[in-house]
Amino acid sequence: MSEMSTPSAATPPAMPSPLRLITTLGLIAMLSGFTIVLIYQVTLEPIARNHREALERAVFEVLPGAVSRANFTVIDQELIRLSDEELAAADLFAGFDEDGNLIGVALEAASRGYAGEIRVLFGYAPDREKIIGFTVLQSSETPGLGDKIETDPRFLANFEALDVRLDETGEALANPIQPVPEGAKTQPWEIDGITGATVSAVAVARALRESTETWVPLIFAHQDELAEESE
Amino acid sequence: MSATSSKDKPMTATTFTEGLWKENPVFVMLLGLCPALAVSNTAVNALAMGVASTFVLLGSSLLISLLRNLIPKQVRIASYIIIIATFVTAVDYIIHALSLELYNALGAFIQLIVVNCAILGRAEAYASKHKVGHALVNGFGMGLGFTLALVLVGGVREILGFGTLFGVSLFGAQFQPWAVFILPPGGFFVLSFWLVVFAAVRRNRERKEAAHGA
Amino acid sequence: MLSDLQHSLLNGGSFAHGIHPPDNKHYTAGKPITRFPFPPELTLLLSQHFGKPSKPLVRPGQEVVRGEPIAEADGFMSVPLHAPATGVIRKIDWAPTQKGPRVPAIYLTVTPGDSQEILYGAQRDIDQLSPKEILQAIQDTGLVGLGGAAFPTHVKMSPPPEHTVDTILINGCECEPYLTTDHRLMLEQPEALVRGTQILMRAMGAQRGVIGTEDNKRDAAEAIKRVLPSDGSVTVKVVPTKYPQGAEKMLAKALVGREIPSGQYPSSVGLGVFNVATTNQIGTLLPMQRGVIERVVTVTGPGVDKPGNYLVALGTPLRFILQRLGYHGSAKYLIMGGPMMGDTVSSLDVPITKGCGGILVPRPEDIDNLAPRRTYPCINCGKCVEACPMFLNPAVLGKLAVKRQHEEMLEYNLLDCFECGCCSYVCPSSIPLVQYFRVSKAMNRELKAAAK
Amino acid sequence: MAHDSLPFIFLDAFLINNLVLALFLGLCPFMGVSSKLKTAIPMGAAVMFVMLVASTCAYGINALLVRFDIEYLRLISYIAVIASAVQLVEMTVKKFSPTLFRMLGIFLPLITTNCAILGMALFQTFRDYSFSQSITYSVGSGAGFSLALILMAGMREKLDLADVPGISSGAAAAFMLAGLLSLAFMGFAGLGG
Amino acid sequence: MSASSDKPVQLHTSPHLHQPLTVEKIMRHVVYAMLPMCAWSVYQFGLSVLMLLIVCTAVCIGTEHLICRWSGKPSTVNDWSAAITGILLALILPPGFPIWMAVVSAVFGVAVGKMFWGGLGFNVMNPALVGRAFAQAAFTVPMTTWVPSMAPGRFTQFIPSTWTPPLMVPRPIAEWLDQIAVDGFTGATPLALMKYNQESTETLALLTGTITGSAGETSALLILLGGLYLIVRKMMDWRITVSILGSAFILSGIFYWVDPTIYPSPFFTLFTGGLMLGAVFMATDMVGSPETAKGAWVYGILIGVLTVIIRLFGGLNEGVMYAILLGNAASPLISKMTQPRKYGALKKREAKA
Repeated sequence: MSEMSTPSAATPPAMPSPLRLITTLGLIAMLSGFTIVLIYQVTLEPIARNHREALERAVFEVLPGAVSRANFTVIDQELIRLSDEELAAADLFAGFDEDGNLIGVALEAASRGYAGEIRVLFGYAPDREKIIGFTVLQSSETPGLGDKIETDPRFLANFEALDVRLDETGEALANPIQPVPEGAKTQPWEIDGITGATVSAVAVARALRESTETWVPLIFAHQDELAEESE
Repeated sequence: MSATSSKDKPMTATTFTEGLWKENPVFVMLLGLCPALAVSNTAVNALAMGVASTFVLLGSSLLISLLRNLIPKQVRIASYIIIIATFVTAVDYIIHALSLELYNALGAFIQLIVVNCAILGRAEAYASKHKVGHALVNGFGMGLGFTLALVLVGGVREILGFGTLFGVSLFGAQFQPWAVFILPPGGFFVLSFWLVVFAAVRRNRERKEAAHGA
Repeated sequence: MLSDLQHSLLNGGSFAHGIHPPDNKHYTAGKPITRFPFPPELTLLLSQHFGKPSKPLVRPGQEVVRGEPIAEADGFMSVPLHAPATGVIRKIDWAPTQKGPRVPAIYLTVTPGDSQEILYGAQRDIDQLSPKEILQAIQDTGLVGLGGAAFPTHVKMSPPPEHTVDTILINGCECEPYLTTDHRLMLEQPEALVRGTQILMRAMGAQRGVIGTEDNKRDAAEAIKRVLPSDGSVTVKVVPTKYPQGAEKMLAKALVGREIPSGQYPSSVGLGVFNVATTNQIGTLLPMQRGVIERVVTVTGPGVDKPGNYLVALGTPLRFILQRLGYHGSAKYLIMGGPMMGDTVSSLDVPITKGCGGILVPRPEDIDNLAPRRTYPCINCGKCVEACPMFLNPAVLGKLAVKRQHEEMLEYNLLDCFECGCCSYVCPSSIPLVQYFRVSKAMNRELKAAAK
Repeated sequence: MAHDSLPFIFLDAFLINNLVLALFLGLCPFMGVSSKLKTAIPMGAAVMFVMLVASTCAYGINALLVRFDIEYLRLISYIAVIASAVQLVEMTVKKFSPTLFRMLGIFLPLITTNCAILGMALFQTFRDYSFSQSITYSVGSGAGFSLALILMAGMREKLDLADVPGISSGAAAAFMLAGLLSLAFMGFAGLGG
Repeated sequence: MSASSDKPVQLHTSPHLHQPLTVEKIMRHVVYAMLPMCAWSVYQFGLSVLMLLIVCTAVCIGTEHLICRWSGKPSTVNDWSAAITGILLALILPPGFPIWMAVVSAVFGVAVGKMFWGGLGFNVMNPALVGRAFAQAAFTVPMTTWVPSMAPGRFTQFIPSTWTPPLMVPRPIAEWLDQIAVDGFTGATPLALMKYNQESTETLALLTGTITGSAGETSALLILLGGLYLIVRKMMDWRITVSILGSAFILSGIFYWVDPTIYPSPFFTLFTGGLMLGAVFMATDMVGSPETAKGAWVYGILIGVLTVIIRLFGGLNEGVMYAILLGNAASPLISKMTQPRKYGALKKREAKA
């Protein structure tokens, strides 16, 4: 390796003019720049489509029954609808069924797990005040153990109907989401843990709790606006 | 690298096969180790990385061999790196466009192909000194050898770590995965295991040859 | 003085590390020194000391009387040799030695029936001699370090001019297991010892003399104390028994708390160190102008019928001694010197030399315990590190030696090893560490020679 | 500890997701230089230093690329900038401290093609680290690389004196050792989380 | 005359004396020191642990023997070190650990942890711990599945997971737990209870070993006795044990003093998990520890501190194993840095004067 990176060592006696060196390098750099721009342009569309489709799949997964969606962002407690392409800037996604009825809202949540950040997407149904779907977007949890948060049916069953009712003021959750040891779930707002992967399960619960505490009051207040956007 | 000394020797089988076995970039020359371990937790990922690297290797070999008489010695390394980086960027975007899942699995390691010593090494040691045809064939052999090595490592890691090979379940649903092989230590262990196997095979062969000679 | 006090408070008056092998001195500790008969023929090695061999003064057929010089010193780094018995020179020829290689020797046939009186020498008043004259007188006696090193005593008494010696240490530790010659000498002839000490002090200009001994020889310490000079210039110090306390550097640490820097003489820290037997001989021979012709040898071990401390004429062959004492041990395994640093002899014809203080005869059944055992790989237990009195790391040195990285061993201070054997003794893996180090030292010497 | 706090970023790069032992970056120089402590220590120092330089450069370059919306040139510009930065460092060191150059000199070219440097720069970009976070990350990564390098060198020196069977010696032994070290480093998982 | 004589002389070089302690003897006595713990753990957990002990020991010895034979060297199993590895490994696995997994761990521990490097004396890390770390990373769930001690019927039946078919996931033990009707069993070790529920366990229970945990880590008292025996017989470096326990005690004591509501008491730290077993029987493995006395202190303190840090701030509730492995990894460096000052090398102050 060293002999490759020290070209001066192999310098022959006759030194080409610096102009030629610069021209060669410049030409190669231009060629390469051109190629890269070309590839970039060609792949731009498919890549965007891939991302859109992946997110769409996730949104539809956490909002069972949804077939279309709308992107929203929140600025100063106000919901603003974004165009279909502005995925990256979106904070939440409303999902609608075939008849255009609002099924729920998909939201991202994140927390630090055992071996890095866990990012999840969950579906919240304002009419039932429940979390109705859940999927892991990104995690680097231990395979065979921490990654049970993605695969363990018993764990995933937690999110089929997880209670996130608001209290009387409408500004906070009546019962914040609570993790409990595996098999100890007694309340609808508790998350049944995974033996041996406590840290990962607790991280998921923490992510959901923090996210719901921030977003659920807001979404609940604006559910009518969301429902109107179906067309 | 006996081939480098005889520039215009006609192409032989070894031009192609040396990269597979005798000068296998991973198992013999210990080059390109980072991707060989980092993305070899499943056979599919390993294969994808191998193919991507082979593509870059072929592309850069082609270009470098074509331009070998035009590039002055003083700037050759810089030129090679630019050429390789171009191909790598291209591969990065192409994979991104093809499959998001694969792109996420390989992560930053596609971009790190650019510093894969096996590729720069080939460019410097072979492509810059040989005709296009030779360079391509040799590059392809090396690429194949690299891919083979990756798949060997990835295969073992996938079989033990997931109980599957190329995603196909081998032992049924009740299989207890050996998670360690998907984790970083497992990568080292499996590579070391293959190195021991290769050493054993080589030793046996040498013994046999010695026995023949005697 | 303050540092001495500090030292004895902090270290309990001993050196650090070291080992406690079973001392087995009970065989001979209670046996008074007795004279051993003369053999029919003496083999007098011309090289019984460290340095150039002596030059013979006699020729075959010549008659000599007991005490007469038969070889002279060949330069400063050499000593003369005296006839241990009255008799006739038979020949000058090669002879086997304790260390192995053959060297030239004078063969002296002892005249049977002779009274064997010492006819040589004359009394003189030591107090009249100048230090320089004492030095010459000592060289004339043929004295060398009788503790085993056999380094010419007069050379040892001549430190580099920039060093000032303030204290003479007399080494009465006799830390080697089994050996009791120094013990008996201190016990039986304390006057000679003290006289020798005083001569040494005067010759080297030291104000103080310390006779050091270990606490398993308290009776000897008591005996010396009774004859100490009243001015308090010579003292006795008893230190805890430990091997290798008798090594010069350990003794300096144990008795006065001084560390002799690596590669330096004791005189660099103001010390002169002499062995009890040597000092005793100085005290005995110098006033009489005589030479060294005999020495006390401990013949011991379970393989000999009559163990004891014998005054043996130099040149007496081993075979003669053993046959006289009822030797039914194994000839396969005989040790000249102590068990820790002595050599197994290659031939029963090896004669007693000036440096030989003991003959250890094990029984055949003991040999299994003495012979090299099955070795295991080093398990890094660190027992050798804790035993090495020089604070080296024999574990690493040993591993380097196995890998033949002799030169790297120098970085680990191989040359400071004086082969006391502590590391080999404690090694549970039975790795022959000291043996390795000897080889490595030799290899390094060769490399160095080749480099030149 | 919040996972974007500076202490955590350092800890993460230093121990938990150690560049070499968990991410397999910089393996070529790691294997090449870790056989002796004498070379491992200066190499570790050189890598740490270059990482700091590279991280700073990469942060600046990325800001420019984002500003002009040409992120697709990131890889090519990073590699160019790192290579020239190393060259520059080499020249500067040579001029101002010949002693240091003698110590680090032979390692600097090795670093140019070290994927640990590029990897570190890319990761810091992907994670959207701020400047201070980038610097912390580079210092942590460099320290992690050095730690792994030095531990490995110590063990390999010990193994030099061992009776390693021919079949498992050399590269196989080095990788197995790295595997065991990586296994031991798993103990740091979740630290500070 | 030597060769032709009827009394041939055999030559050896000094020293001619050896102390009676040999490697084989040290290793044998380590095994003796562990026997009471073995007996107690069999009494505690019954047949399954007995089986684990037998299988691990047999597999370790067998692996070493086979590898020796395969590489054409004389077998080294009679130095007892493989037996130690086997017993230790069995003692640090969960009592109901499937036998097939124990076999895998034992083979890995001996093959990769020891024989790969040339056998006894050349290994870098403790083979038993390498085996366990492998198991921990490979079979995480079975490695953290605990069973109650003193279960009824433990001498007549195995824990169901013990005989899991090879390569398969262990059988669930829930049914068995219901059947033996152990009330209030949570399946959590005291350390896990502390970490996730901030629940402490009584020190007396920790001391005598009536708690959940792996077979060998549950009785601090017997471990200490075994250690004491070895220390008295000078077959173990007491410095390592003392410095590990001392540093762990002091560091956790400091945290406890700062905030006793979050951090466990230093006694809890001392008597839970594998700290005691690790400090007495694992970290003291001579091969993996520095040979210098000063080095032993540094090494011990490093392990003690790492253990407490991993336990209190790491993602795991137990850190002894990793701490010791890291200590093993650092030990060549430590011994390099703590080489003894050779006799006669001048101290700076003296050199000036």
